[in-house]
Amino acid sequence: MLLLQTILSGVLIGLVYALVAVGLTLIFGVMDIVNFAHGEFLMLGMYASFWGFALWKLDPLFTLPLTALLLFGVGAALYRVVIRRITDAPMLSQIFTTFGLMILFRGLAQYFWSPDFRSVEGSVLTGKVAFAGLQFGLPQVVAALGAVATSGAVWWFLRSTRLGAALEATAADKEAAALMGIDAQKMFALAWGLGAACAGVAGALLSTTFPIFPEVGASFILFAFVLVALGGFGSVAGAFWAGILVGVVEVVGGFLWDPAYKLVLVLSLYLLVVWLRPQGLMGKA
Amino acid sequence: MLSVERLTKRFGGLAANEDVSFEVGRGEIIGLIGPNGAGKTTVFNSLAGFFPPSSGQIRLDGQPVAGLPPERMAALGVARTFQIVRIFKSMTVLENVMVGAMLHHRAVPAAIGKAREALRFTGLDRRAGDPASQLTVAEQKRLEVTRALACEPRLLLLDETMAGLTQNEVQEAVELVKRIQARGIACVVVEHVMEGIMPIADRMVVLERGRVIANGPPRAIAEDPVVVAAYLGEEYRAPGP
Amino acid sequence: MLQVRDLRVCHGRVPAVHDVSLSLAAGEILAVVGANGAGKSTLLRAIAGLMRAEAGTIELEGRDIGGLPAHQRVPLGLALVPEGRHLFPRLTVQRNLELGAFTRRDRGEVAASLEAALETFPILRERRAQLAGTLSGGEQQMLAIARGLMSKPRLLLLDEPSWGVAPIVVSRIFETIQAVNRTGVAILLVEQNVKRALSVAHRAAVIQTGRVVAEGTGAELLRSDLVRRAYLGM
Amino acid sequence: MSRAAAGRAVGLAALVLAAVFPLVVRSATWQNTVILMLMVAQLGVAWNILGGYAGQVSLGHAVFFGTGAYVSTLLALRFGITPWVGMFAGAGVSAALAVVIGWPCFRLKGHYFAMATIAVGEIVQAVVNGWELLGGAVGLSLPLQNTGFWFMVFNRSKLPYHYIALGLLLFTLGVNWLVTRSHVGYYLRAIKDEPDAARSLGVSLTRYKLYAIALSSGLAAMGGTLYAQKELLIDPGSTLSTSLSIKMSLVAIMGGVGTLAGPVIGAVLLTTIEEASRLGFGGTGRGTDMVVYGLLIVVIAVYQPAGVLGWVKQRFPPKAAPAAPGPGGAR
Amino acid sequence: MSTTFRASLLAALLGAALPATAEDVTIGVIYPLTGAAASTGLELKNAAQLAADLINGTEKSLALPMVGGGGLPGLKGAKLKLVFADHQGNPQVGASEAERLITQEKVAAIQGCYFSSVTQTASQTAERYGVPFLNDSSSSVGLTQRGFKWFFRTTPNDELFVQNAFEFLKDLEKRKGIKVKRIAILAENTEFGTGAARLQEKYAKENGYEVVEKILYPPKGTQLTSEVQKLKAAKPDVVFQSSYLSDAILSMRTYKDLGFLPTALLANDAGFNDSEFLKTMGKDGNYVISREVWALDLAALKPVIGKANDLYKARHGVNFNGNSARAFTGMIALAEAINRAGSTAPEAIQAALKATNLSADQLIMPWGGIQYDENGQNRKGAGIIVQVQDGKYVTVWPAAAGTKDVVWPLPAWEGR
Repeated sequence: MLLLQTILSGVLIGLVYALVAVGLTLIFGVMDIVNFAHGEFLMLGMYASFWGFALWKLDPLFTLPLTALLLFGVGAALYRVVIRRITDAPMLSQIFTTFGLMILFRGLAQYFWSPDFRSVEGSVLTGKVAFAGLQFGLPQVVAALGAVATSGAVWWFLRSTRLGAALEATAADKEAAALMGIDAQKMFALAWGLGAACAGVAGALLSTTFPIFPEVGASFILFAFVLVALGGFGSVAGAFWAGILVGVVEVVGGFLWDPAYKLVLVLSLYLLVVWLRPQGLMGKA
Repeated sequence: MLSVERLTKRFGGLAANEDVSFEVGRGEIIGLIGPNGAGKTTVFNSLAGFFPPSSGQIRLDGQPVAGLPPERMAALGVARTFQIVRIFKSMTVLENVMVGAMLHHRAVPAAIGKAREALRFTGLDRRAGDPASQLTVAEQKRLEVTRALACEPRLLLLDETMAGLTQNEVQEAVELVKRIQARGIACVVVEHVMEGIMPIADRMVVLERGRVIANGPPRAIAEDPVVVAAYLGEEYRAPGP
Repeated sequence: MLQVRDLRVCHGRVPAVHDVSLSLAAGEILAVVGANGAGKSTLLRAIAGLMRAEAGTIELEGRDIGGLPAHQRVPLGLALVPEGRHLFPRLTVQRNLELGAFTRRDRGEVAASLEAALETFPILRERRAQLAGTLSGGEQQMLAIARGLMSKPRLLLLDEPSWGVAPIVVSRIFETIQAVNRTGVAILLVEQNVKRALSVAHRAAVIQTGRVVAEGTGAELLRSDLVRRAYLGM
Repeated sequence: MSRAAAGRAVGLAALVLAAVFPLVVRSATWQNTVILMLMVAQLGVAWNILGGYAGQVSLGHAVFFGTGAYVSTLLALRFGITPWVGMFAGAGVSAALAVVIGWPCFRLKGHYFAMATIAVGEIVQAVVNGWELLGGAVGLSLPLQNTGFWFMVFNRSKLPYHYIALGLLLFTLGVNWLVTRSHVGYYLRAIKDEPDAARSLGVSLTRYKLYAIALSSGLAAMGGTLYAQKELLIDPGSTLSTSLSIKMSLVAIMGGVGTLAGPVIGAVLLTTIEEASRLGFGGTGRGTDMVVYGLLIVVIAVYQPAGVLGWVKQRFPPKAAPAAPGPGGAR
Repeated sequence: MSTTFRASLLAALLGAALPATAEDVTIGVIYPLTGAAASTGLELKNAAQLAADLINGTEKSLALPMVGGGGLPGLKGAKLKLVFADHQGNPQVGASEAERLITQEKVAAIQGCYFSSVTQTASQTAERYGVPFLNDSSSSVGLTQRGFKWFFRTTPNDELFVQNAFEFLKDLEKRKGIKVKRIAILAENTEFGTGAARLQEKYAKENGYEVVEKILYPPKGTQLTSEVQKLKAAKPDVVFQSSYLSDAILSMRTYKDLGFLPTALLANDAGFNDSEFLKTMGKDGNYVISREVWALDLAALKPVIGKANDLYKARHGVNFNGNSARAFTGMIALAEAINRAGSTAPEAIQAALKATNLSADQLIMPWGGIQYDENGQNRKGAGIIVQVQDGKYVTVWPAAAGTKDVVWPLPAWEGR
């Protein structure tokens, strides 16, 4: 029973990882850029939820669409202002641009909102879900469901809409997409917007359970990197399933073995997988 | 010197080469021709060690070499050029050639000497100090040949070295290949430019859809109805495989 | 229809197309032939907007399109079917076709165009749910042409449509090209299969090292020794 | 004056400046800042052999730095072995470790390789954190009382540290220079530019990448020993962190990857930015220093992706060079 | 080494040693002002600054040494000037900053650094330069075992805190017959947590308790589910926990969500006593027991505590906590010594620090006073144990200081 409870807890947190990674892999898939500042989108999503709650008593769950929209804007604007200029730069400069953005965002958050830990207290999302002898925090369950819904929506968007197809087309072949009349610049901005929105939604969903502070993104970004590579760079479905896998391995591994080494376990699993399958679980060969 | 025996290469289920067999004698020039997608480059990559064949054998002076990595093939005396040029863009022309020369001359001064010699041989010496990225396409192709020659190969694999060259440049390339041959180096040449390959090839191997459809001296090949069909299109087509 | 004047295009610093001028009337097929790397593809890519012209003008139906990016030229009635086809291999045949109509506003009629395309290329109807990457070479070329037509172009640029296609399918492709042309679409055709290209073209231009070296009707050029020597090697 | 000659002149001037600096400038703060620059520069140069010349972007180099620090410190604490010996022992252990890590990781390319090195770095940090023999999370400290040349611990005077750091930097640059002047250097650049072409010319990718990582990690380990001797405290958080790994590559990128002088220039630049932003704004506790620091990194990465030397190259293009091998120094 | 260099160094030191009349006395203060601990660093900074301002001011209502003297009377009314530096949680930066403060800012003494690792390197620098270093808030035992001559620590160290916890348990048994057998240890696995966990394990065994589980976890994690499940499976009576703020919050939430309820939770200060902790946890934070060095309810016994707190609250909107109260006290103790030294010469300050003998009523801490032993450790330091009751920290041990009775065992999560 305890083990089942543990596995399901792993799935719940894994789904949130997955959502963060879906956004990251989306950006990578379209642009071949690993966004080191992705955790900061999550942080911004958390602060957006926090301020909505603190200033207007709006529950993070209700402001979630607004948070998504806001972060979409942040992502798209970031593309327009900064990323656009490094599209064709060497991988190293891309890494360092986004690394610099990471520091910048953290600094800005501290500047404007102080380094204090914040939290949303008294959201509608408080309480527990218990069934069949298992119990989970309601916020975790809602966060996991929200993560599934958002990841699903992204997947549906990519698979079934005209714009989604255009995005995939741009990712696959920028020139061929241009020959279809698709504006690659718009698609790139769209990818950054969506990627940021995913992380922002994840932040909003976490805001009722996780402390909010300028460096909060650091906790999630390493997992997001692992998931993106584990699932296969650019594969949304891969990142999603890898998220669940990693969540379960982390929680169950920590339970059965030593929690001090749960990260080691996850990272070793990742190294093993990419060593055997360099393209990741669901990546293009 | 080199014999290719029933070489087969599959990618997934797709056979890019099937039962390809031919021989290259010492100092011979073999033309490898066929339509796009016929599997010429795959043969090439197998010979150079880039793809381990799915089945079949490659022998160099009787020794089985199929499956050896490219660096081993190079050490055994097989050098190649690339269809899409792959020069070292951050280096000068001389440095590019030095990398080749270092296969047998590790010390920098010796490599410089060897590289200069190779550059003189191919007529690129006056551009030795220029960044390789500033060469014209024709010069870049020539640089690749020079670089391969600096490895002191016994067998040189030339992949569309004449594509996109002007008449004059093609003539120069033809001359170069002849002079390479005169040094006793065998060449396998993948080429579309018939006027470039026909006059110099000792034999031609024609590939189509992964198989050898003809193998013989250029004159005979030019008149072979099967080849004409594969090259010139439908109405010349004879009943094929 | 199309007027190209003194076009110059460079790869880095190296000019690949030198001062080429061409014109194409509505409903015409113009073949551009020449050796590999002679600059034919570069020419098409410049007309489609994938490469920037260093000098010269490109006019489509009297409008200067030289400054527009590629994606803005599509809605003006120009489509390029690129060399190597450049399909979206991980999308289905149907999605590929739908993407071809990305710029069209007449949503209702797109369905009709799709139906028409599947009519013209029956093999694609069978394969419409399959991923484009799994099609054979000939099928892929059919799909590429059909996708190009989905934007309802008045000018279709075809780059090496017989590339990597089994000989038995080549005739079908050229028949299709002629059929498309009969519906009133002008075609600028770049092709290595010179004989084939010249036999379907109304007019042809021979290009070598980035320059037009000969022009005439297909039949004239086919009889020309120069063309035979340079491209058939015999 | 040709650019190469100008480069040599600037290099020589920089060397003289570095040599006399602590004799002229007596402020310990400034001396300390310059020592930090020299140390960071040394790490950047070491990183550059793998990341810049061979093009294998490692974001886990702190592992090697930490290995050097831990090996020499353990030898000193347990067996009383002088760090002068420990430094080389650390380099050896680190190089061996690098080969063990590099062997599987070199199967991976581009982003996959970079991510894998981050993972390795995090794993090593977590393992050392729980390793009692290595002091666990508390780390190891060297006694302040054993001072002098033999112990490589010096009290108030900054001069010994300065000249050790400078010497180590020159040694590292020297190794780097020798590499660029040998076939290994040519091969590494070839591997970075066109791996397939390099293979076709007889270059074994694995072997030369392993050479590169062994050298690079060994030199980084020597920097680790110096760090341990200077700070006298090593713990996983400060000697094995990913942010340290990133910093090592950052200096190379700022100055110009794959160049001899690039990481040195980058180190001067980065340390200046870091110190200036912290001194200027750090005391406020409002994160202003991070804003400034982050913004500058972004601006440099966006507007000068080839680093300072890339800018120099653009600004002063080489004259049609004589047909001689390019000097490693200024290019 | 060149003689000119030595001469110049000497000159620099002498320069610092001979202040002109009533010139400012500069004190360097190093805390983490950016990074994960920045919020704590800011509190520390604010408290130190408040102490300095009170000393420089003339408001005498607060009956604490030096306060209201309009500066340091022993130095002709020289004002205290604090120069703050940010160590970012990085030991190397801490050492560099200490050096800068000493050589550039010519500080008479340094106070800091909260993180034990940074305190270690920064105090090394001070030791090298022979500048007094007052450590107000780092509790790692090893810091005062290095044989340093310039290092003084006002706060008690971890060993004392852990001893306190077990004395508290024994007290409970004696007074109330509460028998604790099974102890679980949960600690974050950096230097702070592992050090505390090691001591807790040692003392638990010495005192005859059974350690049923010892869990170290990485503090930057995203979840603590596996840790809590392990705890649940171990069924401990008491959990000893050492956590920073974000993991303290996360662990409490996970306890509640997974329905884990030990008899008592004995926290090791840090995150559990951060000002943000109760703000965030609300009612769920009630009944946590923690070791402390300060509590507001001590004001009932010692009114000066309340008055000092009022001043701090008026300025910064929050109450003192253990960290800020220690930073405040550290500054008072340092200033008192400098004043007695009558000079900013390092040796004089060092001698004055060694001779420090502050009594209990001269402090806002529940300590017996401040008097350093030969290692620089304040031998009169003491810890207290507080429990959160009705959203406030109340002192429950020692009985002499205890203002309220301890609530034991933990009431169920629901219905609080």
